[in-house]
Amino acid sequence: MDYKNVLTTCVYCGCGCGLYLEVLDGRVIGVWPAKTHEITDGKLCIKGWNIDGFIYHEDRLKTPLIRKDGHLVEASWDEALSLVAEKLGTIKAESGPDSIAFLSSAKGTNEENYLLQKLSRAVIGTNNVDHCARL
Amino acid sequence: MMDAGRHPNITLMTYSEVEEVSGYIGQFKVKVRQRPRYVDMDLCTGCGACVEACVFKKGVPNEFDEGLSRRKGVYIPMNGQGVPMKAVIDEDACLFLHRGKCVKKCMDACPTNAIDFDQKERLVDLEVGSIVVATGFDKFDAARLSAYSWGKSPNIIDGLQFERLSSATGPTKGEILTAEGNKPSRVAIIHCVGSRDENANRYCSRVCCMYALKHAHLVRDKTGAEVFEFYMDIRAFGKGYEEFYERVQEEGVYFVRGRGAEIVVLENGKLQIKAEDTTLGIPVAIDVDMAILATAMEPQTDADHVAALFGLSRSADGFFQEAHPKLRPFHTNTDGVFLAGTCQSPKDVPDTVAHANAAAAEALVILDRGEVLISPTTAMVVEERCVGCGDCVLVCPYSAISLLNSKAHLNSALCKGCGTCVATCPSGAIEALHFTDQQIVAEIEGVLAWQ
Amino acid sequence: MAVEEFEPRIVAFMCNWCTYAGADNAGVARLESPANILPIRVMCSGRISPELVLRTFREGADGVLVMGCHLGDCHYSSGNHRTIKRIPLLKSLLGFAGINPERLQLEWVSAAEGPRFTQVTKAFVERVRTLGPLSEEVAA
Amino acid sequence: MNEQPVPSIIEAIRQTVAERLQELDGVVGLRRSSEGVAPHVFQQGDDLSELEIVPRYPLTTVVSRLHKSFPEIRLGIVARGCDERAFVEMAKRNQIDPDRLFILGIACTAEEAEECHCAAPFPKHLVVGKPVAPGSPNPVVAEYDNTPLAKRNAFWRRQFAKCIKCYGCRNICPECFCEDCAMEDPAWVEPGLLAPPFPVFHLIRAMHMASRCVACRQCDLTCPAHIPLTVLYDLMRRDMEATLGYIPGEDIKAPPPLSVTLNEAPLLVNTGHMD
Repeated sequence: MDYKNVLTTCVYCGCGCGLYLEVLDGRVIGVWPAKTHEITDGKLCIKGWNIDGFIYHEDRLKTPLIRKDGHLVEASWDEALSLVAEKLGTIKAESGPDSIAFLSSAKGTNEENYLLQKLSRAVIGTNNVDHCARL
Repeated sequence: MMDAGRHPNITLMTYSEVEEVSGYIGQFKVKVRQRPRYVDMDLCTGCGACVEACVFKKGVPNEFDEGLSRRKGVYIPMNGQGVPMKAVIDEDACLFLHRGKCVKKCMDACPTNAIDFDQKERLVDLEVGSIVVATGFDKFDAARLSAYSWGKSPNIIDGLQFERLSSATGPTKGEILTAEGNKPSRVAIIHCVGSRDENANRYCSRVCCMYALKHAHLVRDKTGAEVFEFYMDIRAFGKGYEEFYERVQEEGVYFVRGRGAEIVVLENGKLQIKAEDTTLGIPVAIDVDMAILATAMEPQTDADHVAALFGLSRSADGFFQEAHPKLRPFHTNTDGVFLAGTCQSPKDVPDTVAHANAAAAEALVILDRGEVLISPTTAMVVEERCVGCGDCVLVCPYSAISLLNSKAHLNSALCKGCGTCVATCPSGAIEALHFTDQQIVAEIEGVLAWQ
Repeated sequence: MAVEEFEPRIVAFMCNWCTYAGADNAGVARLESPANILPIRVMCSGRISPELVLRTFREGADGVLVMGCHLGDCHYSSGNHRTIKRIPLLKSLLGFAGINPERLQLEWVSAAEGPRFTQVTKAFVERVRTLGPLSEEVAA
Repeated sequence: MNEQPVPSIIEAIRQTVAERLQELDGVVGLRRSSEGVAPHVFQQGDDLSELEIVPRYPLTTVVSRLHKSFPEIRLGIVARGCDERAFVEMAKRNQIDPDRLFILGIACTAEEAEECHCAAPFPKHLVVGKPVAPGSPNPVVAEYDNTPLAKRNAFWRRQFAKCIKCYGCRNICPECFCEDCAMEDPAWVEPGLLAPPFPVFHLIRAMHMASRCVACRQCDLTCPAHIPLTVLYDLMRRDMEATLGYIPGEDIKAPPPLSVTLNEAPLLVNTGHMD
């Protein structure tokens, strides 16, 4: 019996509520609001309360999918990233950097979001970058 | 009764009480507590030698003679006419069992060595397919109505006592005598004692009118005494009953239409019956030597216990509730359990026989058919939604739900579809088939569409 | 436009064995019951969950009658024992939320009580009529 | 803010837990880490100086999950009065096996009792601390009977208009353990409405809580909209006691009164329906 509560941050929106994932023998079994969290004070909205819902969801993607002959086919990360890089490179070359936009997600961390805008601005060269929490 | 006792497929369990009933139609499990009779039923021939030999001469009041005679510690029930016709030893009366001291002459007298003081109480488990409840009635205790001076004179008796007096096997060998041993010259019969009375039972006990008329006839026939019947109405409802009423009228019985209001025990020992004769519109007072009270039939005092045991309901009068007053008069709301006779309502002999035959037939039909039809309006557990809280188990009036591996499990053979569990389940895990929430909500929407 | 008299809409849940038969009895005896009563038959008054009552109010009923067998007469022996306990608590709750608890009423009507059926339904309709529409009360 | 517990009480409960861990498979309590305080199952060898008693979490829910996952496990629980009451009601409904749970009771402070308006701020199996007097009744509840219906209606309308339908009140409740919740059933609560329909949404829950609410106040504490839910539940508890004499969490042998017959749990008020 290995029971623990792991403090984490809700990934559903930019508020970033603190919550505990309740873990029993390596499997997430529930959510507790973090009562000692300075900001969220033991409160959550419906999304935070159900944050564990997607973890083991049968519809969750575990590998990238690439559409081949009209069907989505499981692919490796290398294959997928190479394809994305190649296509982005082609589009940028044909239509210019502002023909590309980047949409970031609250499910990424601050650092990941920073890196995404860096990719957008420094690598591709566009300011077309936005975030789901602003939509 | 004799036939039942002799039938190879019928096991009579005397001196026995049902302790526990579980299961359901087709497979009831019944636990029976069998009290020791202290007589080996296989050996006893019912010769009565032990009764003769019993040294307890004083004896105890004989219940079969309604206390008008006494019996010994060992006896053959019903003054030697019981079924099965075998001796029994009354623990509370037997000098050996009760006081621990007796010469046990009964043992010496018994030609088959049937007496066995080592018999112990035992529990018997039975598996049966159907059950007929025929627990009968209780006699109304006339002491509850003080106006009738019950217990103040030995010549105030009730109908059953009179039956014993006029019986050839009774305490007077069938002679109708007062307590003083004389033939009465005037006898009063009072109807509706404890029946049709707001102070006792509101219902009509149905049988009293006719037995009271029979008693009048017997008194006239055997003693020639003057007989006064105090009655409100004569309910001669059965085949040949009205004709019998007319015959008794012709025999010279006086009919006084008015409830017997009071019995006064006079100083000379005679009884004065006071009443209002409503046909003449005057109060009357008639002195008699003997008063016979036509007492009501009442539910057995332990009817609530029996009802709980077999899952029966009781109607407002306390008798067991039939499933439908007209169409299912001997069925109960527990499938496979039937009612026979006066445990359901007061009945006379032909009605009881008809009721009991019907119940027996229906009980057999189930066994013969081997399968039962149940109503489709039962509840249904949706297991994935059940959290196993067990509220439904508590709520079910039929014990149709049990917890199995922390999930509600419903036996649809037991379920009657009341839906109380559906309303109780917090999880919405039980549906009432044909009365689902969705169906009722659709009805609510439908009826409220009216503006 | 003339002001029409308020006609309350009342949903009456009736148990199959007593009250529904009692309503039939009233009909057979040619006794008039108010048309405001909108009957819904269930097997036992014990079937009526708080959720059904609340949903009925939500659907716009001005009053709800829950009707079953007298105590001791329940076809299911003790289904109505649960009803008799549930209803007062539900009435309390309605009162807490500021809805007049009198809009919910429990009545026992046996299969033989046709006259009683018309009497209690008439009385309830008149009572709810004086309370006015539920929509006005909860919108206040 | 919660008062810091008196050091001697926390020391004493740590000591007790250490002793009971000799024979138990674990003790459910609160543990402080660098991340904050959260429910935890202390096992032999754990650092008991990390055991805390504030803030309050519904620890019986943790027990229930563990009892269901491990059918043999024997646990202890550091329990306040409300935790013990929650345990009693959960045990009645087969969510906790009473033979496999040992109450290590601690008393609340007078300040805590007052903050919760708690009528019984200590468990029956009290191990550490001294019982303090009950907190004063909630003034809103005390005044409620004198509040006209229209005012009550307006009050709750205003309160429930704030509801963001997070279901936090239900999720945190130790007595809400259904697989499927009536408040999510489209037959009772039409989906897609925010705020949820008044009063159906809230009254369904209140009715379900009638014989269960142990006044732990977790729902109040976790509501992001600050809806004073315990006012509703306190009123419900009051009327439950008056109508059926039932105080949730008081007696493990008393059956849930709405689920049994009148013979087993009689009605104490005359509603005119007893004939």
